Amino acid sequence: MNSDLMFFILAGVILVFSVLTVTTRRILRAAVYLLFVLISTAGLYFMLNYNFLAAVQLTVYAGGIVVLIIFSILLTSHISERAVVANWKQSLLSALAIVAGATLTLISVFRFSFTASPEPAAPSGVKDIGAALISYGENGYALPFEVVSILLLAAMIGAIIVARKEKIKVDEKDLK
Amino acid sequence: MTDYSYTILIPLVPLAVFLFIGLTGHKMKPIVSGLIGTAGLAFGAILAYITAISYFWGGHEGAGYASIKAFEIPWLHVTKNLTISLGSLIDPISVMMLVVITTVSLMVHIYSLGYMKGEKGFHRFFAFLSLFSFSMLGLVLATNIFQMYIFWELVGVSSFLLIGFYYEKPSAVAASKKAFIVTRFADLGFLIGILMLSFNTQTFDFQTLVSQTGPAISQPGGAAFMGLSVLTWSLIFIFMGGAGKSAMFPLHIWLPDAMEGPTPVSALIHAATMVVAGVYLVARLFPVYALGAPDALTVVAWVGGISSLFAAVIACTQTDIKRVLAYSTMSQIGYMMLALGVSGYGGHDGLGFMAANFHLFTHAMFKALLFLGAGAVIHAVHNNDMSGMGGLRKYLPWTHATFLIACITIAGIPPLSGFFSKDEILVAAFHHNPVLFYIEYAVAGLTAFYMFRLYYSIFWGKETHYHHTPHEAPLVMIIPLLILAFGSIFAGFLPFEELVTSDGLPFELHTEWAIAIPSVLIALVGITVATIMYRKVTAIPDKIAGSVSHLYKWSYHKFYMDEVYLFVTKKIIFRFISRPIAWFDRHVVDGTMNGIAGVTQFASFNIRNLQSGKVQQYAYVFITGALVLVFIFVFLW
Amino acid sequence: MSIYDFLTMRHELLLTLIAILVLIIDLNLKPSQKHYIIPIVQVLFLLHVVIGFLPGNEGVMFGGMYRSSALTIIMKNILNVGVLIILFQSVTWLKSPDNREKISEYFILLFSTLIGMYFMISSGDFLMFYLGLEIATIPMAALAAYTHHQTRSAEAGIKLILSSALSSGVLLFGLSFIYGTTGSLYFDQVAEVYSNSSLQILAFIFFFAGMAFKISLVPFHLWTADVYEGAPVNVTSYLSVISKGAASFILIIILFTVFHSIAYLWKDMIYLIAILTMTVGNLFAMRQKNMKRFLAFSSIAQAGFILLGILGGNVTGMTSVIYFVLVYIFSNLGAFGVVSAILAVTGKESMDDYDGLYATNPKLSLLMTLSMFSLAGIPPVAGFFGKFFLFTAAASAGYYWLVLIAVLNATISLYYYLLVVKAMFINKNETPIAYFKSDLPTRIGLLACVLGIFVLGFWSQIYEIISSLSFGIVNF
Amino acid sequence: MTGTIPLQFFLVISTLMFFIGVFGFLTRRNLITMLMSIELILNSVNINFVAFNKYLFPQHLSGHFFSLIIIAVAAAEAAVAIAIIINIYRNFKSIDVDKVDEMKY
Amino acid sequence: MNILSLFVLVPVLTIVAIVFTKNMKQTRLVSAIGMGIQLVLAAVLIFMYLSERNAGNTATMLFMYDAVWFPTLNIHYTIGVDGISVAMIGLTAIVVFAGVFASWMVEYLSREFFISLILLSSGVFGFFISLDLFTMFLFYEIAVIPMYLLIGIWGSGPKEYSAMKLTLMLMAGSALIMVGLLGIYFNSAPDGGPLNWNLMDISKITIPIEMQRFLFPFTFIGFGILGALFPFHTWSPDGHASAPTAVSMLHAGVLMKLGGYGAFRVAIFLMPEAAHEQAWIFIILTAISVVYGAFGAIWQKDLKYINAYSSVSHCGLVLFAVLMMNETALNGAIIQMISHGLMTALFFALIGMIYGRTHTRMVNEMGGLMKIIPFLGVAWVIGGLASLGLPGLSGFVAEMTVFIGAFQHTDVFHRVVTILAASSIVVTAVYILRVVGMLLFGPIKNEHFLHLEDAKWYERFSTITLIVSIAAIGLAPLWLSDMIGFSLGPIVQKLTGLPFASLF
Repeated sequence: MNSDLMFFILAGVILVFSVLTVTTRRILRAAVYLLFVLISTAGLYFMLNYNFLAAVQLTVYAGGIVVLIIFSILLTSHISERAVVANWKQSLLSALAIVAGATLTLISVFRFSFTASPEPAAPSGVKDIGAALISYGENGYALPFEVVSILLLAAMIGAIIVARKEKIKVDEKDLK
Repeated sequence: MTDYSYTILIPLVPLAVFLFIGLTGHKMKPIVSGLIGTAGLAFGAILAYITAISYFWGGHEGAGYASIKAFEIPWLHVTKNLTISLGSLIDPISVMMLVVITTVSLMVHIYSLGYMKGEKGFHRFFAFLSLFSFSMLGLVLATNIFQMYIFWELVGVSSFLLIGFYYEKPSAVAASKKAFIVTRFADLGFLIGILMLSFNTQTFDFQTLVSQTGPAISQPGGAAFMGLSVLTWSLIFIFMGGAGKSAMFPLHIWLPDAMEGPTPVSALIHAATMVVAGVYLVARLFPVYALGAPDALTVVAWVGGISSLFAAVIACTQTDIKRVLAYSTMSQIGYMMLALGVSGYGGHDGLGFMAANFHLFTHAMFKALLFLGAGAVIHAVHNNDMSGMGGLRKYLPWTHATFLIACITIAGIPPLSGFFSKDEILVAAFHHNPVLFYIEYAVAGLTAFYMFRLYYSIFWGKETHYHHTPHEAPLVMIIPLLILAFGSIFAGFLPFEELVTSDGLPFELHTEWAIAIPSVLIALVGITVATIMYRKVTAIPDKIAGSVSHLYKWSYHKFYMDEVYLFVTKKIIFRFISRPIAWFDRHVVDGTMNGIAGVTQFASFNIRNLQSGKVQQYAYVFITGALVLVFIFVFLW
Repeated sequence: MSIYDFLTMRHELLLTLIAILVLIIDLNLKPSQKHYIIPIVQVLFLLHVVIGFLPGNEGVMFGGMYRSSALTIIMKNILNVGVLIILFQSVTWLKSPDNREKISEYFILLFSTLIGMYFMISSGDFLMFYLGLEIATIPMAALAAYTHHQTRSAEAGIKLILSSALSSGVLLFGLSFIYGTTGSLYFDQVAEVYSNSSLQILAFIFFFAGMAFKISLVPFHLWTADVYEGAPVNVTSYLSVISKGAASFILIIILFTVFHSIAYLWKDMIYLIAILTMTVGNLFAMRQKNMKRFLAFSSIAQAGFILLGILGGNVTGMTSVIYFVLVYIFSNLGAFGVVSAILAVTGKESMDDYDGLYATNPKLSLLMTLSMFSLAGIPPVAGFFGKFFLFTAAASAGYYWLVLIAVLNATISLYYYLLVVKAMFINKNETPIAYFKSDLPTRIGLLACVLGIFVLGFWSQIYEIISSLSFGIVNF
Repeated sequence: MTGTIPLQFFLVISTLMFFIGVFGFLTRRNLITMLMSIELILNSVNINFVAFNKYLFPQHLSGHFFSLIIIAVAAAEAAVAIAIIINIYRNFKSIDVDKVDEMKY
Repeated sequence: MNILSLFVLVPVLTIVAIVFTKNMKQTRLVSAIGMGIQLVLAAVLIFMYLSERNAGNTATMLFMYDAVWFPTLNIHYTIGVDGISVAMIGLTAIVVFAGVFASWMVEYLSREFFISLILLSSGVFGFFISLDLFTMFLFYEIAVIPMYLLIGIWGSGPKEYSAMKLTLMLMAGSALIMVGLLGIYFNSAPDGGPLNWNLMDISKITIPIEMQRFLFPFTFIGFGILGALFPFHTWSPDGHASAPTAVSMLHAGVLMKLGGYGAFRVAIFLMPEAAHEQAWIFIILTAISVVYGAFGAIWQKDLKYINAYSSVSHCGLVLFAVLMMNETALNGAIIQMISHGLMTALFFALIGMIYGRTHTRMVNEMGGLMKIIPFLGVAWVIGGLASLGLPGLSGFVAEMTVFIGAFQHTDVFHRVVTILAASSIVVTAVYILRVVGMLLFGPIKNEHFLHLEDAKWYERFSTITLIVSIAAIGLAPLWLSDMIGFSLGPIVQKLTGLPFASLF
């Protein structure tokens, strides 16, 4: 029952901070709330025994992305700055839409009778995961593992290209 | 059997002349083109006389005159059974018509050499005359009703071209247009008649149609509409075409206006030849009318009778000499129609038929003479209103003499030809329909009256001062007058009862004096009245006109027929049909099309806010779009 | 797995190699020599295109994650040809002072998106599909925001990245339910057990919405116009033909092979969306004055036509879609090529600037006209055949009314295509764009479009080849 | 292990999180907050995959690996997005999403 | 090489040659030569066709050639002609030839002008020789589209609006046609077997009646729009009014015939059962077209509008006749197409020539032109007479055949509409004579007109070509009607289901 309680705590944290993330008027706080959500999610993964995934979640998400976001917030706004709120009409319509969406989805979810596979669970230790990441047969993930590197490389180059300051233009102007 | 295939040359020569003059005329001297045209027609006339002589007097097999298909080529296959052919059909009436047409046409050609001298478009005039001669000859030679229709249209066009000869004169243009359109309207009836007739009988051919065992007569078709058979209806429709061309009431309105054309044209087309095409048409189909659809024939008779009276009344008050003649023509054609209408078929019953043709023949002579004479007068005084004339007998002796002969002839005084032919008509009418008979009596009197009114007004009456002293027409114009005068005098002695009869067989003709004498007397009364009133300038005409002012006014305004037509065309057709249609087309039909485009543009403009440039709105549409799809396909489908 | 197996992946591997090579060469070039990379890339890519056409292995690798068949190979080759033309057409723009510093990055980003598309097309499971999709999208955003000092470019970038992130989020949400309800991510295994329960339909629709975003189907299209307008013109042309083409390919493959058990449902859905897409695309396109934006909406309408082929649901449908995309690549690149050439030289991109173009630049105008006619589906140019076969496909499934609506929409589209023609030929202009001569690569790029537009229609061989290949994949 | 928590609980959480993320995306005016909303969305998807994998199909690690890849992609996406946001900030001097609507209609 | 393929090839080669010409003189010379060759080819084709028939060749289609194009869709390049197509090809060759001469003085972008013109003609030729529905449709659209440029660039008045309207309406028509054709294709093998685009092969089977009911209106209206079927005719007045001379000639003379030909060859021929069922609706529409167009023409003042409405009326008669579905009426329909093609081309050529001199097309601003420019005046009168159905000119033959054919139906409905349609001959006379009177006759209203020159040699050439053709058909219609009639045999047999007994 311990794990059940754990689950409800995590779930509560996730939901509450999710809502706070998207409603708070302070951007930096939003980032911190997001961090809580992500960490709690990692907790869920731990609970489900996917330790590696949880670790990745913590390092990449909490450690990487959120830090990135906080940096960019610091670059682009003042800490004390309060976010401009959307007008009530927009908020109301959006709220209606997502309530409708959540309802539809949940109805569908509860209508569906999930059947668990009877087969035994695959081991999910770090070693097994590592093996799967370099295996190229069925249920091997060598290909995506390699391919995602292309994405990361491209994203890196792209981010640099977009974000870097242009010097050339200034030079041109000076030349003229 | 004699081979008459050469008769096809009679129309073809004028055609060749037309093409030749039409294409090269403007390069040659005017007189040359005139001479070529005349020569062509002279050739045609000679051929026609040869034909007539060999047909009527060259001996024939069996009793009576057979109808001979001298020449025929297929022109168009329309259905399995129906073929339109072109050819020449030789029978008494067509031969007679050949003679009439070529003669009058030749006279008019010769006359025109003088009359049209110096006119601009001299060659054009002769080209058109040749075209007309071609069409008219083709019409009378038609072997089938469709050929007739073809040439029927062609004469209409030639008439149109000739009326509008002075195309710079708006009135001439209007008149030509009117003539064409009115006859065209009538032709629509003709066409419908042909369609009905040919569909029922599966033939166009005259010989088959008039054959007593042929499909037309033996199967008239049951009562189709208003108790009349299909055949009757088709014949009535066909007669509508004839009535249009022959200016029968109420389709006559174009004829007086047609006098805008050069006078020789009026003589040729609107007196002697084309306008009698309607008579010829009915005569051509006479057996079908008489045997298959007597009801249609009754219609013919009444239309003819009413027209003749109507025209005669109007003629009494007109002042334009050509218009008087035009109404007189209408009146005389009414006579012919009436004669056909009251005729029976075969033997003495066919008296009316014979009389109609006879009158056609004589009328061609004297009416052409009248017109040419009038032309000579107009040529002399450059005016065609009789109020500007008078006392011309001194200046124009030849014209005066021939005109007088023609007047006497048309008045029906024996022994001139008009008497004989008119008398036969009266006889025929008397035996058939007394009402019509008495109408015709009245018309005879009126005819004599208005002709002499015309005669006196021109040649006697007041002494008018002329700017230029009128001088007699040149010889080239006098000669045709003399020839026609000769014809008018003696044509009455031709034995028509032996030559041109309803069944091709000759019959005995008795002069019925009981009818003839009163008619002559009535004519004499008419002449006398005219003499009293118009020989010298008196106040009597005005007094009479004043005493019957309404009648006079109505008559003078031609019973307002033109106004009625104008109302129908200008007001109803133009204003209430054409204009609304034009409006409807531009605004409703086209407006709808433009409206579709407009709606599209409107929609295009109004949905632009969908693309507001705001990412969140895009996302909102995205999400709701997906959700709507979910809703539809998960929960509604 | 032997070395020969890698030949099966030659498109992906070779292009990766080229991308890395470009990076290495670029590092060794002095700033003033940076533009030397352009011909090198062109040659390398040309080589790549040629090798792509060589007969190659088919097969399934990585336990079914990667599938290569003659059909996927031809799809990739079609994309290759398009990219090659774009490479030629973008030379003038790349050489402009703004971009001198970052030429090779352009190529690398472009190639990485292309690699993503390759993987997407060849994917045998949803993981690879998703990965390919993202590789094809994320660098794209960087490309859209390529021109720094232009606010529009940045705006295009942010609109693209945010919208696509949302859409891939929705798509992933759908995928997660697909996984949850079937227990697998492999296409063939999913196909076996997929049925029509509510959750599965919901999952499918979410997945479809994500795909529809890529192909810009209404109502998932709203990013298109803004991004197309803001992005550099060559990126726009890439987005509008290559990106859209690849997405259409994979959509039709997935619909036909994975979701054929609910074909009745997606056909109805596509019916609806096709009408919406064509109509809305047309209505917006009618009013556009900016050429890029105009072509954006036109490409939305064109996407609606593609759906007709998908609706056919048979070999004809498959063939017609692939064939249409091929034709569309040439037609649209012809149009974009002209826009790009003019933009690069004069900086003008409004339709009003095109007034009287024929008097000064007849060749460009003629090419533009041809492209417009081809897009509108007017014979004898290839677009006619493309459209006709799409309609044939739809009619083969009995969708006559839809065909009617589509053809009427094609008529409306003709209206605005003719507006361009009208501007160039009929409208008078005091100050038309002066005569200029494009550089050689651009002209080669344009000429290739002319050839394609003319040859593709009459040369039935191409259609036949595609048709014979399509037999393999359509199995229901 | 997971004890007595049914799968549906996870799904409810993930669904709610997903739509909360969507709500944030639709209403936050700040571009960075919108990006954070995206992270929420991706995170919810991850929960789904992991839960399905664990509860229903534990014989393979498909869902698990999918989540892994999503995390990597999310990182790449965030990197590019933030680069562009910085670019936007330079160009517009603001990261308010409503300011970024130069192109419309 | 198949002689028919030359009809497409020669225009294409001409276009290629024009591309290499340097100036206007060369361009028009090349065009004239090219289209002259085309005219000769047409004459040769007619001759070859007749001699084949005389030699006893009774095949439905002659000079057939078949090449597979898209095997999987069974699309072929199939060509072949029967008497009807031969007649239409002859018409096209004449009108295009005359059109080239009528546009002798086009100076602005003359190369482009002639290229578009000839491209259009190649589409028309292709349409008439095609037996494969796909190629037929392809050529159909090729024929329609150059019209936009031709009107838009070289037109006058609200040319852009008119060009757009015309193009869009015609393309909407072709949208309907496309649906119809696709439907026909997918129902071309109701008993199984490969689907087929081939016109002749499809005619051998019966398309299921439910599909016919659905497809016939599409196909017929689609083609009908090009044939100016009421109420889809409004592109015609605007389009013709704005178009340059040669384009109006070609469009009214030839292109509108595509509508009639298609309605007949595709809609009615392939779907006779539905045609019989639905004919009454369209008969009413076409009868309205006939009368309505004629009345509409009366009120117009612009010469081109008058002629455009007249075309609506005349082309309405074509469709009217087609719907009568018996041999005579169909024969009349074809002759009417040819006749109208020639005379309307003549009219538009003359309007162009007159407009080029007077710079107005308003009849009320002109008058007495006969005196100043007699050649054009006479030509106009001849054209007018042909239009109002004067015997000896082509219009008469056509109209009479149509009316007789229509009268073969014995029921009241057909009788009434026939009489209604026939009444148009009076209305036609009214507007024709009205124009002739106002334009050519009467006093001269504008003294500037006194200095006008009569027709130049190329104008005479163009005019005379057309007049001679009109007269040739009018005077000796037999060969034409027999040529058409023979080929109508199999079609009528299909329409009526009766075995065909030759007329002759």
